[in-house]
Amino acid sequence: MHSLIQISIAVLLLPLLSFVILIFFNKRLPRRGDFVGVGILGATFALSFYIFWSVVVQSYDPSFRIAWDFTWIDFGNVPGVGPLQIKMGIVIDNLTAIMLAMVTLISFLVHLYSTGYMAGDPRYGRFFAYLGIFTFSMLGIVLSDNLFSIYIFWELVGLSSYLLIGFYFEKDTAADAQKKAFLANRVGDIGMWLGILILYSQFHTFNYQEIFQNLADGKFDMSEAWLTAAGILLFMGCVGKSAQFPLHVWLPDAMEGPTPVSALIHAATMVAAGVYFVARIFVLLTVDALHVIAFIGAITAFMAATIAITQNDIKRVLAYSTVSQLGYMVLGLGVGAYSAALFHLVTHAFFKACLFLGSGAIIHAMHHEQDMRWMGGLRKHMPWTFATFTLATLALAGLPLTSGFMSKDAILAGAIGFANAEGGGIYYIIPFLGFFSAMLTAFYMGRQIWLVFFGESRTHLKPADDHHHGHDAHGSHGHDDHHEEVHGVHEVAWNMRAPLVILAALSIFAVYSPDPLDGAKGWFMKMIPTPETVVGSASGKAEHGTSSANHNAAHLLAEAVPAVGHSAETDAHHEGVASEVIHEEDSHAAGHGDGHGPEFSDPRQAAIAHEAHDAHKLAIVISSVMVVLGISLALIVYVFRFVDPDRTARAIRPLYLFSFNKWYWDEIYQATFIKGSIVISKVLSWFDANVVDGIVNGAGALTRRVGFATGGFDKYVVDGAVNFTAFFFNTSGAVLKKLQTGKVQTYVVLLMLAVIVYFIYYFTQLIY
Amino acid sequence: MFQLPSGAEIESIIATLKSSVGFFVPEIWLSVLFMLLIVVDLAVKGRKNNLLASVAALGLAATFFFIYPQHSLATGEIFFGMYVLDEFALFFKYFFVISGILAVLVSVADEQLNRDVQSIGEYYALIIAMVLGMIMMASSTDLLMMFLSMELVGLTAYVLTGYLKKDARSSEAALKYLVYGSVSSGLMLYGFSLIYGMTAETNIMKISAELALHGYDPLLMMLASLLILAGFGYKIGAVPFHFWSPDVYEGAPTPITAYLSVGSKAAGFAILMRFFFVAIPHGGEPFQDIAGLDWLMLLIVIAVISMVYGNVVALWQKNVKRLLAYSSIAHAGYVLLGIIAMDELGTQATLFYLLGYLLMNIGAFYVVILIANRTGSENLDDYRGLGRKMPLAGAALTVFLISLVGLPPTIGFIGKLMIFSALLAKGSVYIWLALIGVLTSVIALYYYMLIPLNMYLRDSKQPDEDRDRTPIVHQVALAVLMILTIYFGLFFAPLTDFAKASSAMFGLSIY
Amino acid sequence: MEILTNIGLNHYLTISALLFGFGLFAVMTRKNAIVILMGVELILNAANINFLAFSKFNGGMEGVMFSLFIIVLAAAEAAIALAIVINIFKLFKSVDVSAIDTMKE
Amino acid sequence: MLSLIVFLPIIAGLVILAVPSSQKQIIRIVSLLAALAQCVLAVLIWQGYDAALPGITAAAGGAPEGSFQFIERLPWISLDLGSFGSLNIEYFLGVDGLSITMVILTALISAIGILSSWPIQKQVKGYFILYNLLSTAMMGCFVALDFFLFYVFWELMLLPMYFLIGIWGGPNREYAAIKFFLYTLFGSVFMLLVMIGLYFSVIDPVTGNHTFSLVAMASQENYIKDAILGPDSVMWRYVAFIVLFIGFAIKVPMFPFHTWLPDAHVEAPTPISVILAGVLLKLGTYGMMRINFPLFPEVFQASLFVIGVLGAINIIYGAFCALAQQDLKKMVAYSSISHMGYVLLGLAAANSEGMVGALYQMFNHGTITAMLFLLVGVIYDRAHTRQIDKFGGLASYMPVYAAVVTIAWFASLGLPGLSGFISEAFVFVGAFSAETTRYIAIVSVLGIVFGAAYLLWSLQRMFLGKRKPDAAYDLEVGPDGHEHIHFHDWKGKLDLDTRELVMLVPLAVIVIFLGIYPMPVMGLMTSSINKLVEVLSPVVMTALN
Repeated sequence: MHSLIQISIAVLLLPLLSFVILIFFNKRLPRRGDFVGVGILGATFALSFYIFWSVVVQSYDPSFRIAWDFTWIDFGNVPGVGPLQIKMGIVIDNLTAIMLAMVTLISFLVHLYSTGYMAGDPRYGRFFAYLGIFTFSMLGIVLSDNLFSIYIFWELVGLSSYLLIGFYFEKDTAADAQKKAFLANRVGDIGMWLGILILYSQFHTFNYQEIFQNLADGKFDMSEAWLTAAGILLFMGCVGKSAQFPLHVWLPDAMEGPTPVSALIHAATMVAAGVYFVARIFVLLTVDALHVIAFIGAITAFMAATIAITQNDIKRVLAYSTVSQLGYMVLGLGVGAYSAALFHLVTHAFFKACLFLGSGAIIHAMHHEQDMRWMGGLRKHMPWTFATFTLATLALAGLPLTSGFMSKDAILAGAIGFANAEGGGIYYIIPFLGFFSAMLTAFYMGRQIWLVFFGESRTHLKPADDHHHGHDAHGSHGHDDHHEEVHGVHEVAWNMRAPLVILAALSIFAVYSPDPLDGAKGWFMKMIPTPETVVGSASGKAEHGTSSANHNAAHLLAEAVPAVGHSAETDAHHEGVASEVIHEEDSHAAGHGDGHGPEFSDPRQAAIAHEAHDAHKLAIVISSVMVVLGISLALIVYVFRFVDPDRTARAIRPLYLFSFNKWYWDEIYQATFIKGSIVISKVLSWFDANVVDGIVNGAGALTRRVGFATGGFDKYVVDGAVNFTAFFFNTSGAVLKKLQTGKVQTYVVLLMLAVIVYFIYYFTQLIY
Repeated sequence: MFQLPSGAEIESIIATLKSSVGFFVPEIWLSVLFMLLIVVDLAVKGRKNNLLASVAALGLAATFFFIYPQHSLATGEIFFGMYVLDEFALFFKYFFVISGILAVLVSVADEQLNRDVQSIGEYYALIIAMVLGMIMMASSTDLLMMFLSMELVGLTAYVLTGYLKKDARSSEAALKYLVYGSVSSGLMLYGFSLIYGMTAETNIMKISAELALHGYDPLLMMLASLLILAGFGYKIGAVPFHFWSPDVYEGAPTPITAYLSVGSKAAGFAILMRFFFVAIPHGGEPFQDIAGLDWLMLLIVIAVISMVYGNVVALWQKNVKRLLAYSSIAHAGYVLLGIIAMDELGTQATLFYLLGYLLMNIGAFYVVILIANRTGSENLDDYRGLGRKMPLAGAALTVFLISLVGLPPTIGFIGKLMIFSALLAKGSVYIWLALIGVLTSVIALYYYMLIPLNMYLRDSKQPDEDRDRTPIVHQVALAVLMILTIYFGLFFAPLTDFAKASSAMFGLSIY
Repeated sequence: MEILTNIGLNHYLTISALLFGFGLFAVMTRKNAIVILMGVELILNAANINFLAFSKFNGGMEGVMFSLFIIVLAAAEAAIALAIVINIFKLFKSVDVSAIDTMKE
Repeated sequence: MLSLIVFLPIIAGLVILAVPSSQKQIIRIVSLLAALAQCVLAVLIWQGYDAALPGITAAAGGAPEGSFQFIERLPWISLDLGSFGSLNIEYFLGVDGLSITMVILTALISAIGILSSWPIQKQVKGYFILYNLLSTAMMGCFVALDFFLFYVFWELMLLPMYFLIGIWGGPNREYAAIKFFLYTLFGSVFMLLVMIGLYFSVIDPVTGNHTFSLVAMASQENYIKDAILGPDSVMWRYVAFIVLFIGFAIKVPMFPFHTWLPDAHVEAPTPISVILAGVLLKLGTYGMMRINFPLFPEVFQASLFVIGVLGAINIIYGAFCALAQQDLKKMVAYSSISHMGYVLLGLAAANSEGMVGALYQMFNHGTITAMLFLLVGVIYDRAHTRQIDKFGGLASYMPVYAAVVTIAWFASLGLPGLSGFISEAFVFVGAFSAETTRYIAIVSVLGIVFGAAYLLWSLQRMFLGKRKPDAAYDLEVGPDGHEHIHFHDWKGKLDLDTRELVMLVPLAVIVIFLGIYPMPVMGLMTSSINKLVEVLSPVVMTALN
């Protein structure tokens, strides 16, 4: 087994260990065992940084890949299939390494931060346990080499998110939110599951590489539509997890959880898992599927941005901005800007985590006041928070010299390129929405910064009842001190400050690329090249069908070789093959020096890549303009007050309400799906109690009435005969027993009657 | 016109009689026992019930010693074809003697009987007489003998039914039984006379030979068969000849009810099988040259009606004796299924079923008697909560009822299994009969379970002392019956083999 | 005329059939238990006539014997019946069978 | 070995019979010991079991040896039926991949059931005698390889169940008991006829006699061509299949024959609900896999779609009904219906993934539902009500209980990492891989969401949030400022006490372990399932006539 594999297994299991220790023993440990969590996570981060270092930095190889797996379930020799085993395994490539480092780092920082933020909570120890199991599941998603295990961990992060959102389960809002989150994710998951089923039913394997291999070899013998469906269905998992339209509704409510959780799960890592997953399966997405993904992403980005501009809760603004940014990433994948999307995933993870932790610091300092309308002027009190928060904001808004600028710009460039390559028309909606959302982003972040940090403190403006409500909501949190005036708003302690600083530092361009204007020159996008599709594209099939397919196969084979024969013994020759692959890739890179993306055999991908490269400059310009526009708009409204926001709001009240009420999605779902299923269930259970039972028991009610009429009817008789003739039997019984009159002469008469009747019957039989 | 027989003929007649007597020992012994009991009764002059009972029981038990050697005797006709000795007859000899013993046993258990009856000696004597009559029913091969034996059974039954003179229900039952019974036997006689007219023979073997030889008018034959069936049918208590049974079963002393429900029913089946299998043409050997009389259809109709009617009407009964009466109508239907199969397997199944029915039905009535001793009532509602107060009786009754439903592991289940096997062995022709059989047994489950339902699931209305006053002897006897019911449900090979061995009927040509 | 002068089997059979019918009629319709028993006797005697007639016209003594036994048994049956009816009268103060229906259904 | 594991409870029952009914503790302990011995035996059998042997049909040469294991075969009854040869009924026990998992499950569940019967005070003696009778019958059903023997055990279950529900049940117990009894008997009487019909149609290749041996019946070449259920009489084979299927479906229970289940569960005492849901329901599907399908493979192949649809109906319909329930136990009962639907769906897939999923689902449903009912019993003992709305906020006051409930609930909604997920997953994998049931699988996947819906909703209403105003317990603030609750007239420990933990923790451990590493149980069944699929595959049928 490769040493990195061993390390990665340790990385995977350590957080689980933390969970086990803390869930059982937190009460017995000093400080509720928070140091266990923090320490273990520190170690985990160290290990995964080692992996990152040796994979990404040392062997500087875009196609680096090592895999290992073991037989999890052995079906034996299955008729019609042959020997069938379900394998579980680990794959490490650049993407994995980067994700590992990012997840563990943020998780570690959040653990550290929580020691301050959650101090004094009655379930303090359990909180760290939950963080532990979350980290475990998240790392599982990152490391999995097959769809089945990714689905398992997918649901497990759902569980930990459920537990953490409902951490204050005494609050009904929290309880609702956690249920909502889990169900919304389930809806996405069944789509994902069906997608997995489609692929499995074809290839009897869950392993990515084997699936891709089979696809490339054209072994998929269902119709093209099924493949597209598979892509879209798998993407549904991402829709749920990454809160894409139309399943985005759960994420803002998820802010009911403690703020560190929001930072870790609902901003940086778990919600990004959806994007990560789509990236994993990127190569099997057909063109149609990609179009769907692109549009969904664009819509999400735009919608969330429009909602964010009117929210007052500091965390909700960030939540919607998260949704919007995730929309960007999905958009990026949809338009084929694979590297850019993942780049944005990582950069966004850092600065958004920073923002959430910052907001957490603010909320902490404000004694759990979350409404921005009652904040203001905090920059004097909390300089560190102010600085880091602002830096992260700039990154989010996408100003140059920040990481966010490079990644977002790369995505938008890809979008333009895509639109050009697809031949314009409707496809220009995507880049348009992208740029417009960029402006909105700049606007609402500017608004937030101003409301929170500048101006004067507005705490005293808060209505009492609202104020009280604010406290009541967090009553269970152990802070029962009522403040009419915010006294002693002060900077947070080091253990909450350090994470902010680190994360802010990671939002600077230099970390990723020497050229502040072009991420493509950076190590990241070099290490995460856009892979070659294995399903080809419409045009590709049209022009040179079989030849391209073969070429695909060959090319992918080159990629996939290291994945073949995942066993410990053959690791040595893994490196061998890998090195050959490196040479091939280098020759590609040499092919065009400025090294944007590898050469694509698939014409569509090639075209998009080319167009995107050309659109790069244009994108920079437009986006910068948009950002400046947005920020200046924010300044105009909130700083120089040329326009009174309230009056504007009143002026465009419908629009304002539309945005303020989040496009009424919750109400719509409430009215349709939720109410719907409740009603159906009521109807069905009535049906069950009355109709089914009734029929099976032989029209229970009716029989009972008849029986009552005939006197002393026994209700069991209804169910007694347990078949459709129960009714008949009992009434007939009631009738027949009347024959027994008790008069012996009647008996004789009946006897003779019977004899005669049968005789006549026989007689007629005889003569006819 | 008839000249008297010559001396030589008389010699031969006497010789035949002498030889025949050797084959007639058990019947003779029973007759002796009958008189012995009367004598003893006169001797003890009073109420030594247990003595009389034990005399009767032991005497009956002694009969085995006379029956058993008969296996070694050659099967064949005796008394000029009046009477026959074959395995079939022997089976029923055992059967009726056992049932007689059980009848005596349950009679001893019945407190009401021993309280209200002065001359209990005659009671037991009559039971013996009934045993004798039933044995002769099973063995007689001549119309005259059949008539005489059936009358013997009938008359004793009338008397026993009305034995509780102070009890209006008992006398009413007796009257109804008598009227209905004598009318039926009148019909039967008329049928006999018609057959005699057609064949000038009264021996059933000769009759069948005669019919095979000269053929017959099917219409007249059917009329005769119908009338005769009326006579047999009222003994087996199958619809539509059953009307007497519910009233009689309810009114008669419970031991007699038990005895009638098993004994005279079985005797009816015995005579019915012998008569119809042997005497009436049915299209098979040796009647292939003439059209068989379609009396199977007749039996099928009767069987189906009996199963459905008996079970459906039983759903409504509140009196346990009456409920069991209706259930016995249904069981007559099940037994008829075995006869309808009309082959060796069918006969075997029928005989086995009768054996099982003997065990479980007498057992059930046994418990009914014990409970009546305690509560003085046979109403379903008075059974509430008895399961706890009389644990053994409750358990036993449950077992017997389960067996009557036909659930494993009881003898009743094996009986049903054999019956349905016999039907399905004929291929798919009788599947629908089997279906009706199983479905009606589901209905049966409901009303049978009403009794345990009351005994266990409901609490008695008036709480009385929980002590079970049942004498130990009855406890033991009951336990034995219960255990046998289960034992033969699990290891039934001896009984089934016995039944198979006994399915051989003299002069039978259908299998 | 011929049919009146020399009597054949059918005459006997017709008579017995009529007797049979009368007997049944009596059993079914009369209320008095005693009369019903008479009806039963009629039925038995119908059978008797059959037996005797057949035995006369077919030859053989079985019919005669049969009828003898029937007569004997009829007497025995009548004895028992009367005993029961008397008991009934004691208990019900009536021999009207239609009134004796305490047990039914 | 198998005889021992089957008849141990009966022996215990006889011992109890001798114990005076006042000695309640002794009676309990005797039963418990018997059940534990059963568990030990089950483990021994499990250890001695060779997962490589296929089972289902006889090995080459028609002998069960080499295919089944732990075989015990004695001639029981041998009758001469004259022209129909001799009726051979055998005492024929044995296990293969189908039964061994069920044997383990039965032993486990009966032991836990006895533990949960501890508090029962009413007629303890009678209760435990009946209980032991029941557990013998269940165990016997799973190991019997002779149809006659199977039928005997099958019917033997009814009476004890009737009394256990009827005497120790809730207010409406008579109704529930008789309903259960009649339903199941109605199902099984047809089985009797089919059994006889099969008897006349099958020849034991070894002895050449007619036989009741399920092993001989399972291979089509043993059928007499023109017999009543022989390959030629197509119509009767269909009829037989259908009536058998109905018979087993009633036990499952399958829509629309399921209505006895909610009543029975609601009325039955907790341990009986546990047995009922944990083991009895499995007998239905086990019967299908052991008898119904392999004996009539061509009919099975013809009716895949119908079975699949019925399974889907069970899944969705059960979930919806559960969603509407106010009574917690009734909700769990409907959830059982829904989960047994997965089993039906997996069987309809007729491929190894699906059938393994189905069998594994049977095992998991056994453990998980046992947990659910035990947990319902826990709260019912305390509050004397099961109305979901009568609680709220319990998680704050009964943390351990809440934790176990969370595990059980999430296991029931098929959370990965818990055993329920794997079985459901493979049911879907199989159902989707099979052309016939593909679209059915697509529809049934909705069941996952609704399952989550009703479980999470009930979880929220009972455990999260705060105490409801009309809750079944009182809230009081202790001297230490912490809130406590107490139930009216409940003297025991508020949170789970030791006995309850002893019942629940092993189940929880099993659920979690088998969710992470299923092979210990799945490995037992794969080879048998593969064999079963082979037997059921249409190819074999074409070879038949």
